[in-house]
Amino acid sequence: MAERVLSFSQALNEAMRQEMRRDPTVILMGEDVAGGANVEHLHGDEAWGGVLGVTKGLVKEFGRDRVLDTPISESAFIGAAVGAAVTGLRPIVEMMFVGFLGVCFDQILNQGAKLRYMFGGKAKVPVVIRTIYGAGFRAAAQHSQVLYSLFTHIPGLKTVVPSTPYDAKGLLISSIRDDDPVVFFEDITLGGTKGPVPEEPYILPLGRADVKRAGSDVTIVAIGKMVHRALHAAEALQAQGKSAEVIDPRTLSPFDEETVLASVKKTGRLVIVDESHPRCSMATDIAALVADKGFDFLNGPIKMVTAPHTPVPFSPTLEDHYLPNPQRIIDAALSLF
Amino acid sequence: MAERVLSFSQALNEAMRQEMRRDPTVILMGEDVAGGANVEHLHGDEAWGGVLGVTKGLVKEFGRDRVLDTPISESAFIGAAVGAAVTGLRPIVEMMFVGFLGVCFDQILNQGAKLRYMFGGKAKVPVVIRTIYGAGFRAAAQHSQVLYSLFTHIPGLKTVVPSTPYDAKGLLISSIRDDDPVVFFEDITLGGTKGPVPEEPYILPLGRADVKRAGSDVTIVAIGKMVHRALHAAEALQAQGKSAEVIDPRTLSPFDEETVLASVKKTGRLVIVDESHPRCSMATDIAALVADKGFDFLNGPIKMVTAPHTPVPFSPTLEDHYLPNPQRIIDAALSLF
Amino acid sequence: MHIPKDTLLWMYERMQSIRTFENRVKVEFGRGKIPGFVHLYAGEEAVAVGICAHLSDADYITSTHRGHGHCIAKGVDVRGMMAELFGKATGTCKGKGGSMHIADMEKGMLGANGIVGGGPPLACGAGLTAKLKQTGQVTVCFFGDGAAEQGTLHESLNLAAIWKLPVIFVAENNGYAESTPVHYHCSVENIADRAAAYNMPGVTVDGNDIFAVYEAAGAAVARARAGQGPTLLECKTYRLYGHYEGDQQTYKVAAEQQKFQHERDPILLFRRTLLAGTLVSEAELKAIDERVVAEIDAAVRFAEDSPFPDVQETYTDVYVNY
Amino acid sequence: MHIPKDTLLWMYERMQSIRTFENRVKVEFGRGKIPGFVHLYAGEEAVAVGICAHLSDADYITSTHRGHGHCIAKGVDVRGMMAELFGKATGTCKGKGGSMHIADMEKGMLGANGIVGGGPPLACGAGLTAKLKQTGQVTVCFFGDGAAEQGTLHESLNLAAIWKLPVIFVAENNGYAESTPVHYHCSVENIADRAAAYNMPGVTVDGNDIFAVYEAAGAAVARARAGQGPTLLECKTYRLYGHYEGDQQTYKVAAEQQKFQHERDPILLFRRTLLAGTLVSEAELKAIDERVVAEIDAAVRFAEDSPFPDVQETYTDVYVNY
Ligand SMILES: Cc1ncc(C[n+]2csc(CCOP(=O)(O)OP(=O)(O)O)c2C)c(N)n1
Ligand SMILES: Cc1ncc(C[n+]2csc(CCOP(=O)(O)OP(=O)(O)O)c2C)c(N)n1
Ligand SMILES: [Mg+2]
Ligand SMILES: [Mg+2]
Repeated sequence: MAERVLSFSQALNEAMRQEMRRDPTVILMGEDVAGGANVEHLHGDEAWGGVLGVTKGLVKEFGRDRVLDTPISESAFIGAAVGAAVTGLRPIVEMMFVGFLGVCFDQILNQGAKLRYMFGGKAKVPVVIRTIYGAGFRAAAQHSQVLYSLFTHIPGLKTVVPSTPYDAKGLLISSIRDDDPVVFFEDITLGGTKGPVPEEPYILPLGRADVKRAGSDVTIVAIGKMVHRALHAAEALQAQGKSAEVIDPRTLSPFDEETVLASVKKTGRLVIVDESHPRCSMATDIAALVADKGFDFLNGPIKMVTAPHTPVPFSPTLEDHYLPNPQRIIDAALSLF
Repeated sequence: MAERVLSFSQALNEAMRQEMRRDPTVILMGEDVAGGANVEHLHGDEAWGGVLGVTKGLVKEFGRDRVLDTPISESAFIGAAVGAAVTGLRPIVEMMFVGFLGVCFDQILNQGAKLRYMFGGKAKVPVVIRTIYGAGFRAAAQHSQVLYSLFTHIPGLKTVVPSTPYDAKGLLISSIRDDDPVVFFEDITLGGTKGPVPEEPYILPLGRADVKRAGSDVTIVAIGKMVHRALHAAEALQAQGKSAEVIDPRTLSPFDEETVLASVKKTGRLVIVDESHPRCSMATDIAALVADKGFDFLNGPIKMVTAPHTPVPFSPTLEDHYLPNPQRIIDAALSLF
Repeated sequence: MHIPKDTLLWMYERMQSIRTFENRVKVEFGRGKIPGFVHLYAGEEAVAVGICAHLSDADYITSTHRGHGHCIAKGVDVRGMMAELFGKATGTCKGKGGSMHIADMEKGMLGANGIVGGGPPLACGAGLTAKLKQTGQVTVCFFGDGAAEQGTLHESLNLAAIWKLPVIFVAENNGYAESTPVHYHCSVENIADRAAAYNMPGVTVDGNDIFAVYEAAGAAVARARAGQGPTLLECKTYRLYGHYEGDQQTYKVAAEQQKFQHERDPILLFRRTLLAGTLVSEAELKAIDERVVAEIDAAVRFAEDSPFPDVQETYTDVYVNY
Repeated sequence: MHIPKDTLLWMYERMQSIRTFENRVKVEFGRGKIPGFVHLYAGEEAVAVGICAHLSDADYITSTHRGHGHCIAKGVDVRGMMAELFGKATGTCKGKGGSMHIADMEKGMLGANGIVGGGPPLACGAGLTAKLKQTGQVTVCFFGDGAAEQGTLHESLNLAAIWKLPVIFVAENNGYAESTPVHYHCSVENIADRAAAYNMPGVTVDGNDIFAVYEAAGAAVARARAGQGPTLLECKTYRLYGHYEGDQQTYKVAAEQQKFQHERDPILLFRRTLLAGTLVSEAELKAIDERVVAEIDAAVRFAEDSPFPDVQETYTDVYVNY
């Protein structure tokens, strides 16, 4: 039988649907996650199903008590999700674009992330914050940010960045079942990407990287849509006789140190591909890990391929230049031989 | 003649006072920066002069038009500082504790930091955000954060972390004269530290590290109050026959790569001491820099001494354990020999 | 209320300019010439124009994601704007900002803003500069009904009130925040009813009636210039098209949309009123219409013919050495 | 208004418990036994107690940096609280939270909060849980006058209003935010006047009069339990001591402070009223006073005698493997 194929967005949708069926305390909130609240002729049905359509159909099945449209009050509703989590619900809440985190950051940084610790373990905070990230959509500086490095810096949060529909579903289910706050990053350009996704619910543990391509000469660690660019680069490198291993960490916090270190031990070479700005980023995080715990495995410097230290420019020519591309990955890898 | 000695707080106060005298467009805003606004019996004089007294006396000299107490509306007044900067003032604005950044982050992340770029260079944003950071005051998880790594991640911002009164004055004057937004970090425990400070105004360029102690066997890069702990550790290492060079970057963005690389070239060993949480931090940033551009200089792994990946605990025993201490620095350095 | 003829014609021209610009953006977006998100201002022209009629270049405005209308009303050159939307080097922001970040300091336009509620604090800052420098400049802060629920607005209203800043807060209540109707997301009937919570005047007007907008704005601007502090002015209006290009608008009732187009369209209403009097002739208006079309045509040609920015522009206008 | 005797005595005891606790914290802080910042609730007892008198353990409260009074009124054990302030392992939060983060889920106390305006969104969340699970629980959100200018409050009021959440927002207007008087930082006379901006009842009462607080709170709680949505209740009160321990209070007038202590102290007033009637005897109150002192003494001994947490506790109660 042929494998069932879903898009990235559909996989996310299915994960939410199945979890909401399984557990009545799972709810969904956010701006226009259904859309058209109180519009009579919609009879409670959705208008949008999310700005990119990821939550389509959920209000029809679960009703407006469990699929809540919100005002544009991110502090209030993300904080409300935290408060609801502490008192017995398991909210999934949309921040829409990660660039909006600035208007509600306190509720994540100082409330969601810290309550359990500050309260001496007396509270659990099972909330998932879903958010769109990344450049490539010509959405300009405020709507194209990556920013998972900021959340990964913060203790108490877990951060997840899937790169395939299969991973997206399994990781989202794990995130919903996790008792800690999880920030879940969905690349804006990957929504339509298709791939095999099993129908039944399944989980992928947080903190387990995936080797997306095995290789022996150079390790390429890549995140989110950069995984696909790294795989392209790996093909090209193969043609030049260099065998690249591509590792997708899938979750940034917790981070699967072992898989990365084991790979570098094998290859002796490391390239990190991260769409972040370069400073205090996941790229530097992984580089520092290996420069400490994997130093003896290294044959040469650690190379980082990142976006520049600039906001995301709007113009297509500039944005295309801004984003790390396969050629830069290839060049970085070849510089190590 | 004996050198004049000021405390860290007095040095900051003098920097602001001298700049406000020099340039009438420099203003100061924040909660209780004067204090007692509209209280009759104070006759316009201050009640507090800032929560830690750093702005004492400024309202007396410059009046309440230029020293503005604000409501507890950080988004509004930090955004107002940005708006004022764009239209012709040079505001210094207090965020009080850096942990409050969450309630006003958008105005920094998406407005202050990005306007110049998004507007194609048509705006300049000469605003300084002063903020208290760091653990050691028994102020618990929300009031003891470091977080300069978050700001350093963001293009468009400059970040400054002085460790001595001398540096504090020169760097604050530079920050006020800079046309980009600067986030200026003041360690909560250093306010009373004394040191020589020249009376006349002077500037220390942003992006120039300072070698706080010369040495030849191991490079220790340390930030803020960690500089002092690194200097302690360096003394102890000297007693064991190891000569440590202690570098204080002073500004994190821009970052003086040359000074750090030149030192590691000389010593072959690197320890980074950073009060941040370990992930996506300044520690990893500096480690990654050297693992890339200074790899060939290194004799062994890069060691990072940081706070753990936990919120700051309240109890003194826990907080003392939480903070990196000289012994951990010594151990890290010795592990490299 | 007496409005001089040249002001009337200026207003008419600006409204047509906005409408024509937006209709053309719709077409060019459909043709794939304009990348990213575009939020069209068509239908709301009377608000931006009726208010900016009281402002000079020295005055400031802050804007929103739906900012083209504000730009044009404030005098930003449509060629630079169109080039900006096309992502060209000749754009208002060199192609680096796009639709959501058009700004023009020389015209006092402090930027469209992709963050809902991003503008009000900035407006307070511009107001503070004017107040401390005693320049007499005013600042207008445009925001949508959806932005009325953002905390920054509340903080800014209070700050402007206690500091008596020369800022006019203009709620452009077009009935929807994306697909969410205002009567769901907002707990009160009129956004301007919230003015009382900040001890400032609150006024709600028909935002499709440029005379009503013009009059209310005149009072608010005069108050601000006189140092009497801020006003909250709500203009009830409607957006002709979707939230952004691509929106199916299933949340709108066809009748509502049609009623607007046939009875409440601000340009239609204004034109009708103008022609009902004797001051302005149909020929005059027609001449304006034609001029506007020619201008927008030229703007599109300019945008098409302009080069994309050089990739090195990625690294300019920001501190970067990494 | 009839209040049963046991409720009256319960309220008196809680108020004394708070006052005695805070006075003792002042002493222990002065002795260097309590590290960090402490913000004392003394003077405001009638607010927390008059409101929590209507709540059960199942109901929720969110609190502020000035949270000791809320905790005690909600039934949190004073021994654990004192040990928490001392940073001991036996503290309510194992010594990891301190004064600004005391929480007790079993008592429905969702945490003191070091962030001004941090609580209102959390309160909406607790209210949402109760609403969706139809439990009949209510949530009380305490906040200061200074917090009235924080955007989160505005957003939360609107959200609670449109969702009809069972939340009571209680403004504890003690006249100052740190050293800044409310008549400077707040653009309106009464914070509760802002309720109209959210289409909810707004009530301002004398927060030093426990009867007034009790009555107003009763109505608000009944409304919330009946599913009729939120209320904004403002209690005008005063803090007996500085903003935090160490504050010189130069912004206060001596006469104001003295008037409060001699004429408006809520415990004084309550005691006077109780004794003016026949229901309660002086001996009964004295017995309570003595019991409370003994309890607080015991709490301090407990705190002193308790061990500091083991350093390994640094790494618990959070995901960490780095
Ligand atoms: C902080 C923030 N939250 C959400 C969004 C996404 N968003 C963009 S426009 C919009 C609706 C705005 O509604 P309104 O203020 O009424 O303006 P209108 O679009 O009707 O002109 C939303 C939710 C955003 N850009 N910023
Ligand atoms: C977001 C934020 N801004 C500023 C502070 C510093 N701060 C702590 S308490 C306080 C004053 C609070 O005043 P109010 O709300 O009236 O409460 P009160 O202290 O009078 O009880 C301030 C400014 C903070 N903790 N959080
Ligand atoms: Mg709208
Ligand atoms: Mg107060």
